[in-house]
Amino acid sequence: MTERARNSLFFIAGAVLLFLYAYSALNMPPWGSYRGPYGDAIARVAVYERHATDIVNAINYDYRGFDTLGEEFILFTAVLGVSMLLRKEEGALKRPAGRLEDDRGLSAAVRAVNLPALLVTTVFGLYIGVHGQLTPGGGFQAGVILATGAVLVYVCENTGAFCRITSHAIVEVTEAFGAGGYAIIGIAPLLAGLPFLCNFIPLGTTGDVFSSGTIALISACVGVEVTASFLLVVYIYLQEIITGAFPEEE
Amino acid sequence: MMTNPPISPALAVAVPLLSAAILAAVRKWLPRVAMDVLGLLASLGTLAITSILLYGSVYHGASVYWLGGWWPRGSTAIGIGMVVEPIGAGLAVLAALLTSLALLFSWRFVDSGQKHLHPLMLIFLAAMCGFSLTGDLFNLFVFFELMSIAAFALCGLKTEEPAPLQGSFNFAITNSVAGFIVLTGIALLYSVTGALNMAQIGLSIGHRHDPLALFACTLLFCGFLTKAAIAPFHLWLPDAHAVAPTPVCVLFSGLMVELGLYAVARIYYAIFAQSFAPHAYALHVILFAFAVATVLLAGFMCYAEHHLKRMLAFSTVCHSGLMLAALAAGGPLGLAAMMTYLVAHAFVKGGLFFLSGVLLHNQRSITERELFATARHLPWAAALWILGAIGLAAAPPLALLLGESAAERAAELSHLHGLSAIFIIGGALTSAAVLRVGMHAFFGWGDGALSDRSAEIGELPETDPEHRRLRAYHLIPPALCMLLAIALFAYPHWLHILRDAAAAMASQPAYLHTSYTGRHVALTQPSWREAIPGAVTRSLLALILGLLLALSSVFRNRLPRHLRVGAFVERGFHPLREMQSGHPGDYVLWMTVGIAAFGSAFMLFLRR
Amino acid sequence: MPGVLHSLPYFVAAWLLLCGLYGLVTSKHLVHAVVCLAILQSSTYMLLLAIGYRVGGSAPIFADISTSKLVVDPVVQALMLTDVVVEAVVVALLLAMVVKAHEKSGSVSPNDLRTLRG
Amino acid sequence: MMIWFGAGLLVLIAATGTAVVRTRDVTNQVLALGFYGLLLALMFFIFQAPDVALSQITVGAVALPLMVMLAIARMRFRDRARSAAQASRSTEGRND
Repeated sequence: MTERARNSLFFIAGAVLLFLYAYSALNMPPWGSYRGPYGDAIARVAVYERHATDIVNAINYDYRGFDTLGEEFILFTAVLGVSMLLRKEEGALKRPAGRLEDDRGLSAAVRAVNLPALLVTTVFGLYIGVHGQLTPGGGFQAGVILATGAVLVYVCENTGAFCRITSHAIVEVTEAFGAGGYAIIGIAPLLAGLPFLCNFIPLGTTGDVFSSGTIALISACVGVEVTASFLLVVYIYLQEIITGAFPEEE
Repeated sequence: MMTNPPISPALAVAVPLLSAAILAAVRKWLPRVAMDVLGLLASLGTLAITSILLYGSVYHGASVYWLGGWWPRGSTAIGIGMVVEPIGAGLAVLAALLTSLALLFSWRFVDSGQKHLHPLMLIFLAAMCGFSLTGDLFNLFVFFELMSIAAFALCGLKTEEPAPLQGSFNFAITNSVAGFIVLTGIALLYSVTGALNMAQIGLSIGHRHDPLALFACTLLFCGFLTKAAIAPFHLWLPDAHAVAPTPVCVLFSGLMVELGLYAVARIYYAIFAQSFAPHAYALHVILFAFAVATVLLAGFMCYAEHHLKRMLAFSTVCHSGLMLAALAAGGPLGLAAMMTYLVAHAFVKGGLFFLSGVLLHNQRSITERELFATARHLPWAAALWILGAIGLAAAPPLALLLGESAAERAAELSHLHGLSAIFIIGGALTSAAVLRVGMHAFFGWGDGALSDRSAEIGELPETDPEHRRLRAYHLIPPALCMLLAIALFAYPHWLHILRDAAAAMASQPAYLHTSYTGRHVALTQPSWREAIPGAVTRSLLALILGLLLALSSVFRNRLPRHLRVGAFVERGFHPLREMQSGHPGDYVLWMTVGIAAFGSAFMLFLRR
Repeated sequence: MPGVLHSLPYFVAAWLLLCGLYGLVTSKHLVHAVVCLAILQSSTYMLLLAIGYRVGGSAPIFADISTSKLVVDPVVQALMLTDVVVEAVVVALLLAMVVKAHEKSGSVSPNDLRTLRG
Repeated sequence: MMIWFGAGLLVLIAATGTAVVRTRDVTNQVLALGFYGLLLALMFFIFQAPDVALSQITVGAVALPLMVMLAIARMRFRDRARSAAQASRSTEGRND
């Protein structure tokens, strides 16, 4: 198909699609007038039933926890896929004969900022994670923040330290542990005759760090998994650049 | 009587997922054999779980399972419900069975990345189980995405060649777009109903029939029809199949594609049945038009392909079109026809893909030209291959015939003309292509095979070059598939279960009742036994036409010029080939055109 | 809510959807195509957020407000969280494919993805 | 007042989204994408979705652009390594 034909066909089809979308949007309830009932039904009762004040996390990790189980495994699968696609192929790895410039000469000032920044990131990440059931945040957000801290190590410090943090095998096992842990928390209540993913531990006092039963537990599992996944993805991408080696080609 | 599922249906998802996580964690330290054994065990365990669910739903009636124990409050579902009824549970059993066979086939030799194959296959299985059992629209989307992501990764398993990456990239782009289209549709429905449970959405929509409902339906249908590879959303499928390893192709063609149709049927009957009731005939005609386009386009492309997997892939597209035609024939009988055809087709197509894997393993090639006369020493494979060709024409003794006869009966009842012709054309073209390859590869008849550009990409064998010998685990999966397809025809007792389950699935009130109360609704519909003789005649006609076409292609040089029909069709039609351009932009463009066409047809013909 | 704004976010969502599709159709660089997919995805955020919004509603977090207060819909926000993860994940996987395709064929143009033609 | 600010933000997002799609140079596009992610996060925050805003900041404005950058960096590394290898091979050829 020529570029011209492609563009003109797209403009016709796109205009029709845009018209249909806009036309149907006119039949939607006006913006700002959400009518329920789903969200209101949960918002009314979640605090009493689940001792969690962040309703979004109560939905994510309990009322609709099965979605999140699927979502965590979407993440898990994608990391598995990335590691499969970018796996080192068999055959000797070879450093290129020509010299590759290393553009990582960093000033002392950057390094001076680095340690406090790392500390702040880690503490912030942990805080966000631990208070997921109370205030905005939770395992997922905490995981990304914690992993970003490790990337900071790479950016500002040396690659050796980054590789030590992200020792491949351990991170992979940790990731599987986080994802599998979620599935186990789902299966565990079945042994007690309760439904899948039902809360089976004491709910605690609303507002406490250790409240809300399985929500906090699942949030922790998700946090572990997300941290490990993100680290793995970054590590896999950087692998070749860090080692400066790549397989010989014909 | 209210029933509970015998075991938690969530286990059908959680067990393979947990096994996948464990296998992924330990894969570095386990030898390949241990991975094979554990993967197979996990898959068989899932087969056991889903079989128990199916048994329960058949003998104790359909039931509902609220995850986390969140029962609906009044009419508002606050959690996610899984509806265990024979059709969904049966699809889950089928998924577990095909996955077990695929894992058996990949035993030890099929390249598995760094043992990535097993966890990915198990996740794929879990997603298919969740997809067929869930009763929640957003949960359906989540499993749709999980299935897609696992499929993208599986598709790119053979990273040594550039072609797999292109195939899986096109697959990933188009199916991700489809996922977001589906999500948009879900959001539009949520805006007016405030619900995510399918039964509740259906209840809330009721007779509502405005542009919003039509457009949301368009988006949901188009998204799932992309998975189901209905033209013009089908372009990704041949690329993905051409590059995926054989055991993965079996799952793609055998079930993943058809699950798209299942989702369309589920959404239509659970959500929009009442809303579309006054326009049902127009809707069926629109679906039928897309089905006809798919069958013709894919049928001719199928005959014009010379790369075995691409040929079988186009045959899947063609048969997916036939299944949509069966659904479009309407009513509970049309649905029963589609499901019968689906089950039988899964075994036949699975068997054919396994056989192409056998050829690739034994002959180190998958193009018709190179395979010419090389497989003479494999009589059992030849027999199974020919059986597959007979099956694709829906001729006896394979169970596709049962589906075809039901579809024709349903079309007769709903006054939809032309359905038999479509089944004859689709069956003749796809079986002719398979027969042609069989005559060339297994018998070495005729004047050598033609070829085409895409067949010459070449495919590296997916197994260790040291082992060309065929072993029992290569033979068992295809033989078992064909045997099951025959057994389903020989012992048609399962049909009355499927018939009644289809009647319940096609009835919105029944689904609503089961979803909310967990109580079984006993519905039944008449048998279509009297339609079978007519279908036998038509399918034999299709088979003979296919045979003639294949022969005229194989012996083209001994025929007078004007009788070389086969060779003419085999060369393919230029515009059709050009459509399959391999350019992701083109594929997305055709999807846009498809959505626009579907949406305009809905707005124009379903509004009066 | 002023009348002109009744459907504004829905129109913006429709526009973003079309933008994403346009980018995918006309893309000449695979990484560019992947980024366009992310834009297409963001159309669903916009739509979901607009659907669950309620004028005068507060965030559905009862840490320091009374449970009787009017809040916006928490369910769409839970759906959006899933959506965000799905987006990141799809992008990561697609980028890995692009990187690998570049390693194998040395090209990042979709026009060179043509070995599967016909 | 707030609602007009929100509406303005929506229009800005539509424009930025268009700009991201129209930017054909991938390095510039990554920057635009990061900015776009930040705008989305701001919108989530204004429309009472702090949970999503937080994930959007971490994912949309940091992780996503970072991944794209890493992919580009890795491809550039390959290109450089490949041309370096070619250069060395051609000099070796000359010496023979």
